[in-house]
Amino acid sequence: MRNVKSFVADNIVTLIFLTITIIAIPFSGLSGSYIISNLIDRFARSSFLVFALILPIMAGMGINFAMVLGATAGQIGLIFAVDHNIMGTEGLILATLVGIPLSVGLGWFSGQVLNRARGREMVTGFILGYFMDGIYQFFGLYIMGWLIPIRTAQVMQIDGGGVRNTLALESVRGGLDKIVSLKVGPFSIPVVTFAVIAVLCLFIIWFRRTKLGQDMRAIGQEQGISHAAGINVDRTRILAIVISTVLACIGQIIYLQNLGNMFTYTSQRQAGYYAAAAILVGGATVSKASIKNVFIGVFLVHALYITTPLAGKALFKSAMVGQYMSDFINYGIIASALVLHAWKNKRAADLARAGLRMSAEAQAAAGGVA
Amino acid sequence: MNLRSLVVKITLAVVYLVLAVWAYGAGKGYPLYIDNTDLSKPTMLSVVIDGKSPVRVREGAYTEIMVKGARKHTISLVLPSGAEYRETFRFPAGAQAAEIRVPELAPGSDPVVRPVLPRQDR
Amino acid sequence: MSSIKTFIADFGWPRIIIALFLLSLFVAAPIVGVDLGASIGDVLNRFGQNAIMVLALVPMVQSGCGLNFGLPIGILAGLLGSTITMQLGLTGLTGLLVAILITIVFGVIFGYLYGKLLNNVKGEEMTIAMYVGFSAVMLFSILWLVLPFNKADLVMGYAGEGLRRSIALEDYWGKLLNNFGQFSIGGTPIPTGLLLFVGLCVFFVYVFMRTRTGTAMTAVGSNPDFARASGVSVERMRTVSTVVSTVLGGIGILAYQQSFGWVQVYDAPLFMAFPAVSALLIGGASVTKASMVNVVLGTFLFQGILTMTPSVINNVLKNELSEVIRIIVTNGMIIYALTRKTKVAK
Amino acid sequence: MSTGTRLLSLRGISKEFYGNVVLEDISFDLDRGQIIGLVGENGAGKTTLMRILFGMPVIAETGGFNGTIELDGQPVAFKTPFDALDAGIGMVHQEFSLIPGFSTTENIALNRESLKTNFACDIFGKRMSVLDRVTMRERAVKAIHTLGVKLDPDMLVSEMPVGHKQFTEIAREIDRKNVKLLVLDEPTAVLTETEAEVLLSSMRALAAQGISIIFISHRLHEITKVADKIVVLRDGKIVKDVPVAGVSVQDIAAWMVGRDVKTKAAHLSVCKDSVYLNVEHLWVDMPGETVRDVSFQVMEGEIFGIGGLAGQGKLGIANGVMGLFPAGGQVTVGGQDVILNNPHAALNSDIAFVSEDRRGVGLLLDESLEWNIAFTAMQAKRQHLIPVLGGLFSVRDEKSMKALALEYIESLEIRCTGPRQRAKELSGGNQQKICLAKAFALKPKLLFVSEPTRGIDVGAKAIVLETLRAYNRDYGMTIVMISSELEELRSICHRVAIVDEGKIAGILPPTADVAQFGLLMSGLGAGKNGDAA
Repeated sequence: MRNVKSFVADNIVTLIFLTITIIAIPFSGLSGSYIISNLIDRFARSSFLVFALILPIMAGMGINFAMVLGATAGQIGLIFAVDHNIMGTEGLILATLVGIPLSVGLGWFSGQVLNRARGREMVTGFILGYFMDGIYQFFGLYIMGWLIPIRTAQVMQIDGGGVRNTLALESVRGGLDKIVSLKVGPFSIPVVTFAVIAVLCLFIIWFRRTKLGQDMRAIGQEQGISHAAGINVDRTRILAIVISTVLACIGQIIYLQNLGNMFTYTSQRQAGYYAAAAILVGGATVSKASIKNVFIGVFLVHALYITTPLAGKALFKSAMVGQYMSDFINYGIIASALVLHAWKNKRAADLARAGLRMSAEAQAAAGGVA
Repeated sequence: MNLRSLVVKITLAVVYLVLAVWAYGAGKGYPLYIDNTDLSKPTMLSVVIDGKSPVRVREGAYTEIMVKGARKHTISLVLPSGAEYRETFRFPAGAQAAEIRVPELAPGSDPVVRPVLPRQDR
Repeated sequence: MSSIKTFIADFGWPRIIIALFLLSLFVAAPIVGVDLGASIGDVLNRFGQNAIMVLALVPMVQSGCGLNFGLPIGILAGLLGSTITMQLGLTGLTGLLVAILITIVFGVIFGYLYGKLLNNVKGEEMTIAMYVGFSAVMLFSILWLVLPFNKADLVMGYAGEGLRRSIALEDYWGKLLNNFGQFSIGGTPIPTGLLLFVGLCVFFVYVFMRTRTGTAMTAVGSNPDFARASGVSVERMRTVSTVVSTVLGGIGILAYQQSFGWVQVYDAPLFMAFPAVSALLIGGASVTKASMVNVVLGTFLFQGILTMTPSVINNVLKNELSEVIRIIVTNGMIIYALTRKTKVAK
Repeated sequence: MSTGTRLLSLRGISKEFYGNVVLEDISFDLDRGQIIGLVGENGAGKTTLMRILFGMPVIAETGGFNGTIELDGQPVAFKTPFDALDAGIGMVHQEFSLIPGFSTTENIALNRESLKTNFACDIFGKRMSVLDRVTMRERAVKAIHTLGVKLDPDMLVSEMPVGHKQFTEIAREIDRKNVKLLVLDEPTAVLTETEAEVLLSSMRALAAQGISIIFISHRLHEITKVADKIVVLRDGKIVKDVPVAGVSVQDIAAWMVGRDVKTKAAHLSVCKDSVYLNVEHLWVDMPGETVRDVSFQVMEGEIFGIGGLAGQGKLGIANGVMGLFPAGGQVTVGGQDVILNNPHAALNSDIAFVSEDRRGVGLLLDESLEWNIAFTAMQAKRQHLIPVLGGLFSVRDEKSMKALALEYIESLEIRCTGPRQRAKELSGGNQQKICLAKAFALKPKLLFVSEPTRGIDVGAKAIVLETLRAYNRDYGMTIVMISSELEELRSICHRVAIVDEGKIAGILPPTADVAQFGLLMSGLGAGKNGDAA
């Protein structure tokens, strides 16, 4: 009984959203195979992005909302590849090669900023993402086409000012998914994409066992003690953010090659919202995250995305309700997960205190008798 | 930094650059114009390049299809009758684009690929 | 000399640059052929539109809850106030007053719940406030569709239900405050009523911060342990500040709507907290301290740049660089404030 | 087990902080395998001495020190603690510095992990090496074995009992290569009797292997049991440096507390017979200062002193009565029950409190002096307010706040530019006076003052004490003064209680023999909870 209780308490966020999904499935009127094939597709598309959040959480920096900087770098890489007419898998490789140095630079920058905002990394990272939007728009709309010539008409805005708002990625679409595509019954499985995700998992597992990984775990728990033990806390935190940013860059490229088109100035922001929601729903907290959390989270969050808008639409008999429902779910997941987590922390602290108090009281009582 | 790590780092940098150059070269897309304007033998047809999804070319029209890399490609024409011709051709190195005329794609002969040169007035 | 240095250190370079930038815009305006009088009128109007929402942030900053990124919750109270009043068919001054009354009622309820929530998440208030604000806006987007509004000019024409995206206020109390006692000085229209209303609200908060409660609130923000040792309930003060902030946010959006002429529902309030936060910070506030001067100065500078940049820059460059400048200034300012080392006491 | 070869010599170490001499001409030697017991009251200079030995940056920042340190016959000057660690000096602090989510092994090897290099190291540097957990575990087992204790190398620190944490800390220091000297700062403070016994025997075992130990403890019987020689510090000077053989606990206690002071009974007011404050079975959950079971009575008009060593719970008493930390028990003031866990109620029972945590609790550092002095009176007593609209609400009366501030600035001789100055700009002594003014402004009948002279200069100290005495004499204010400085308590109080391990160890008149105080502090007092006075 106690075990059940503590299991529920530990996984409250996941359980709540699992319940919502289970309730929403019949209302959505979707078939099981439709949901599953959609889930496979979306899992391949977006789990890489979510992995980007693990390391900063491990290093005690909370959810790295500044990962949109990495996503931006990936998009710049894709713009470059598309503009230079590099097609297929090679186009994706080139986009990645262009994106990585950019994301290292941006990650280093955001690491610096977050180090100066200790204790409020999450909100600062969030705003940093918006700040970057401004820089990115300046780059995309004014630098591109002026200092950096745009070569391809499909990339340019109709009026000639910079990169257009919606970019067709037809030439690189499926550049990863379609290398080897396995048909299993009604489902098609992008083998190479899954292989890449598997390699990433292995990387994370390996990384946790390295010295740097160990240092990140240490500073994630106790910055002061780690510093006293001689670990360079600031640098380790920056490295966590840099790796996170690079992973976000690659993740965004994988995500967009699957979608096949890109909203040049807003797609990166979606990446941040979505990844945070996924990892939180998967049971991660702002101080603890594992690969398991990512997998559960990605499945659950997409199940929510697929079913709840339709369920909302069916329940309220309005298409617009469904539309707003998905946005509400997205923000609501993050808000409620953060609240539940903070509340749980507070309760744990209160309980610890109460324990101490009870023992003190018992002693006092004993002392009183003696 | 010891010598070994220096060598590894330089190798890595070289691999990075080589990979970039290779991806750029091998992945570069070129427009290939399918010229179906010869009205002596007007047919609508489907063109399949490198096994990709077929593109329709109307009679008397030019169609642009992107091909990846200046290398060997296969092209096959599918006529409405269901007849299919399959040929290989080499994209001319150094050209910005190329043109293939449908009538010259007769069975049994190498397709004639004409490089399209940049216009002079540019 | 040293006093200038400390002034600059206190005020911060970004603010000085922004002030100088605005000044140069005013100087450049006539040169590039922008009507200065109309521009100043525009700046004054937008100042009045936005000042109360900026003002709404002050109580929570002072009580140590940080920047209220959850301002949309107050705005939703204001939206309920105006839409319900319009549904009741009340117009003119009566309408506005009833709207304010309803806003206050909902503001108190929302603010109380929101404040209770924030008390349970100390340390992460800002991130959570932001997301709670976002989700509240989306929840209300569903409610706007579902709630039984049925007045013809409120609901969508084809379906007969669900609020319109933008509802005209013209027949209700649009421009009511703006037009009250409006006059012109050399081609510059002065929205007297609006400015008076803003002044009234600023005065209210000024007085409120000087009451026993307001004083306690400031002390809670300055040093919660000190306040507690003086017999002040920290949690209660934080809740009160959140309620006041939420109510003011609602009244702020009412002022905004009447001047703008439209009530915008659905996702319109989503990002309204950011410009307000940025304006307050530009005015010289920090994450832990804010004053009436910060509100007035900040709103003026921020709205000044927003108004003047497009008219001046676009006259020169012919494109929409101003939007990019707005994003960079707004968020850059917030980051500057968040990363600024709070001066460690000696 | 001294082997007779010299390991460490301190020669003429002196240190002053801003003209305040804290160490004067400290010299002593330490042989290999020798255990020195270093004792002294709080503030005697033990901590500063260890900081100097360890090269803590704070020493260099405050002007360095005089004298020389020789290790193995070579003069050394460590710039950072890491230099000291490299030279083979290990230190275990009072507070644990362990990562809670790490296992014993991981903590022992923290930032000194055994590594296996791999290909990634060539690209990204050494931190990409994978941890060699097998070797790490072996190292941990070896260190634990050397220590001679039972520790599970795979247990998480967060799940350990306190004693094991302490052993883990020591094992971490032993695991260092070439460790020659260990500094143990109050290692037994958090341990149970049996755990402490184990620790003492492992110290002997380490000494037998040639590791020297500087052992700082207030449990004097432990010192006599384990040390080879004893060094007693008092007021920054060495008062005794003798072999431990034949020295009794009583001797050490007397040396520690020091000279007999002339009691200043002449200054004291006459207190009434009636009990004003009655505390029964009070417990307070204040982190680091837990009060377990405290009962005492204070007469009306009395100045009652509470002393004892840091961490024993003396600070918890005042904080608990004032409702700042969770507390229970029975407290009555002037016959009225005080509601616990409610600061507002405590203030309304005519009690005021001057906190030991001046910056954290005592002051609004960023606000003006007016605010600091008048705020509590405004909130608790509704003073300094002007009713508006017939009392519908009230706004603060800046004029009366200013007048109040000026009154105290004058009467307490607070040095400032005016009542509008910010509290953080004042010196420590003047800040303390502001705290007193804040308390006096409440016109309390009972005043708790906690560590009123900590960290302020001599002149300010005298004024603060004189002010307390004057308020007691002139207004009959009952005062409970809590201080780490016994001298101070004895010079001003009618009676002095000593707190040990969360309980009152005994209550003595200020004229009692210093050795008696020393014994109470060392947990060896005769009558526990007894009213010796």
